[in-house]
Amino acid sequence: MAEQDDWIEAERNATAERLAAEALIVDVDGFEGPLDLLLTLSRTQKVDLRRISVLQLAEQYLAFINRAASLRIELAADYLVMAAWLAFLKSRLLLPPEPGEAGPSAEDLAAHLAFQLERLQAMREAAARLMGRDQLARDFFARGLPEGISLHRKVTYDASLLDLMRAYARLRTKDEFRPFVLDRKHVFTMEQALERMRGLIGYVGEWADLQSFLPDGWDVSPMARRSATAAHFAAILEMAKRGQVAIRQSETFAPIQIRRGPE
Amino acid sequence: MSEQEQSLFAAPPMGEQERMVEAILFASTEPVTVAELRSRMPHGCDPAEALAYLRKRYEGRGVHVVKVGDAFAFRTAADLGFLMSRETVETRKLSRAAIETLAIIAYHQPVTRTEIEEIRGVAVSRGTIDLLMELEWIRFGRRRMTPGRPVTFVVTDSFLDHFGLESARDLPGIKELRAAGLLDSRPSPMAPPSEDEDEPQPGQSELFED
Amino acid sequence: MSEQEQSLFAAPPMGEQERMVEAILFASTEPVTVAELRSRMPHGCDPAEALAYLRKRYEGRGVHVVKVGDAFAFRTAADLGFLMSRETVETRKLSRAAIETLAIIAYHQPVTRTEIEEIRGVAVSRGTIDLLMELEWIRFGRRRMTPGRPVTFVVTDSFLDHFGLESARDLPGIKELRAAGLLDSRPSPMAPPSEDEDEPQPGQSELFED
Repeated sequence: MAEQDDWIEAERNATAERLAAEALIVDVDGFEGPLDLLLTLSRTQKVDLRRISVLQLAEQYLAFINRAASLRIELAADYLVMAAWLAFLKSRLLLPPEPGEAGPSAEDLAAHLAFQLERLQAMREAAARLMGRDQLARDFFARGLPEGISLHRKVTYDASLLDLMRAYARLRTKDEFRPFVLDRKHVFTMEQALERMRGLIGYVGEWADLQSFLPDGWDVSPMARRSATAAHFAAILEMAKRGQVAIRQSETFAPIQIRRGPE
Repeated sequence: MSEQEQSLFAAPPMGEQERMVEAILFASTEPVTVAELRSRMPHGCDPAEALAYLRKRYEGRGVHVVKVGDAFAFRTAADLGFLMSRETVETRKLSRAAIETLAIIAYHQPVTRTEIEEIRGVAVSRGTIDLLMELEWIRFGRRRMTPGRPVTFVVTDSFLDHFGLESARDLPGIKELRAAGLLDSRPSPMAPPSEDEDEPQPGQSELFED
Repeated sequence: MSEQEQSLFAAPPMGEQERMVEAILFASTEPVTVAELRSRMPHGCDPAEALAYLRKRYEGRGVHVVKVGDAFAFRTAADLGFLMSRETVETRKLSRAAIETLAIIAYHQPVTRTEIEEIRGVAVSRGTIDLLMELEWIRFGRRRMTPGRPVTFVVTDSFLDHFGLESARDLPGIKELRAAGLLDSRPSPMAPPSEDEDEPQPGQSELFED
């Protein structure tokens, strides 16, 4: 009978632990980064942070990450980086150091992690104490009716450092926010192309690629090349209509070729 | 009724009531009536009596409790009015043109007027430079050793003082501004670009050269 | 020299000087520095001494003279805050990240962004610094003299005023934290998972040098 009670008790404990772990997992968005998560996990050890077992903490953290993975919860990259580092630290803590190994000892690394946790905890408490202080305009108050009546009126100008920096930032990034205007620098018009091709076509006795007729400097940027190509294509269509050129293309997307027209 | 219970309901001692009236009058943005004092103080208080004590206490001091209509307020003693003259400085925000010009001088000093205009893309008005000079935030620097020997502008120590900087080098750079969230990647809707976009006038710069 | 002529040039009696300081501080919502008091009072006055008398006079009253950095102001006694519900300004609730960042800047100042991130173990979001700047609780400090010359953050006098602190040295528990080594910037024995480019500085131990 007693055995059965024990069994029920054990079952109950296991369930409670599992629920606690799942509650933690569900709350993963509530953690402010891996260090915060480690600090929360460290509380389960119920010891002073100075005597925390970093090895045990590393195992708790890795178990947490595994559990999150099995529940298909996406964790931010820094949680995984920390997991990799803790796995490394764990192996260093468990294995005897290699003779002649350079760099910090596993104990140093563990001590530093413990220090980071203690410092974060201390800052949390300091923040809470700070916010718990009496605050201006909440617990104590400034003069509600400042006096400023006088015959001497002098105008002065003021600006804050923030204004200054924002102004500079605005200036320095002005170019990034240029209002949209048509970029005429990179547009080759059909009229220009027609003009050009009329001058050139007299010299084209044999089939030649349209590409080779594009003006110099218009193949450097894709935008300029597209514009020039389109303009020249439109121009030769116009000229073909008038019988000034003949156009051929062996298959779709093959180069377009032209030569002087039959007229 | 036990003594303790009684004290729970008794009004605070008069000295305490006087402190309360003192604090309320001080912090209030408007004169306060006796009725209002009563409604804000614990039950059973006598604000009229507390006020009388308070007025007595401030007699001859640098501030007085004065009656304004039905209400009461602290006022500085009339004979000390001459001390208050500096209180009335009217502060205005610098115009956008001025703050931008100042920012350019701070970040690029020593800088010539032409350079400022190149960065801002608009002419710098004479008034802007004059104003910044008058505020003693900028001064003339050494002349640039280039043709025309243009004057340069630099920021002053009172500029550093006003903006709480140790030196102009402590101004954060663009990267740091971005990191601090001071630089949105979108144009601020509060700062329409058209506000003072006077026409770019490259030729105008020599107007102010001396 | 006649008696009257002498009195024209002598400083006013201390009682009178105390009244003047009282009036000036009362009239202003912002803390006033001793230097400003001196510049506004008649020649030969000793505002520091007058202030000492004034502070004593207001001990235990409903309003106090408080020290904020180098300046002084009248503030209502904190124990009377319950009377002031009408005056309370509803302030924006700060996020946990903002509160922690503020505390880290206050206790570790001057501190770089990288150091804040190392302590919290997460990146400082852009809005956080921006918000604290807007509240005028933090400002840029001197650049750190290390590679990259990163900017530092320090708390302002408005921060001290808001939390009723005379100086950053009076932050609650700061002595204990320093004694426990928790304000040291302890170099990590190896670049830990958080990427910090600038090496922790030995020079940072001169916290709160004034």
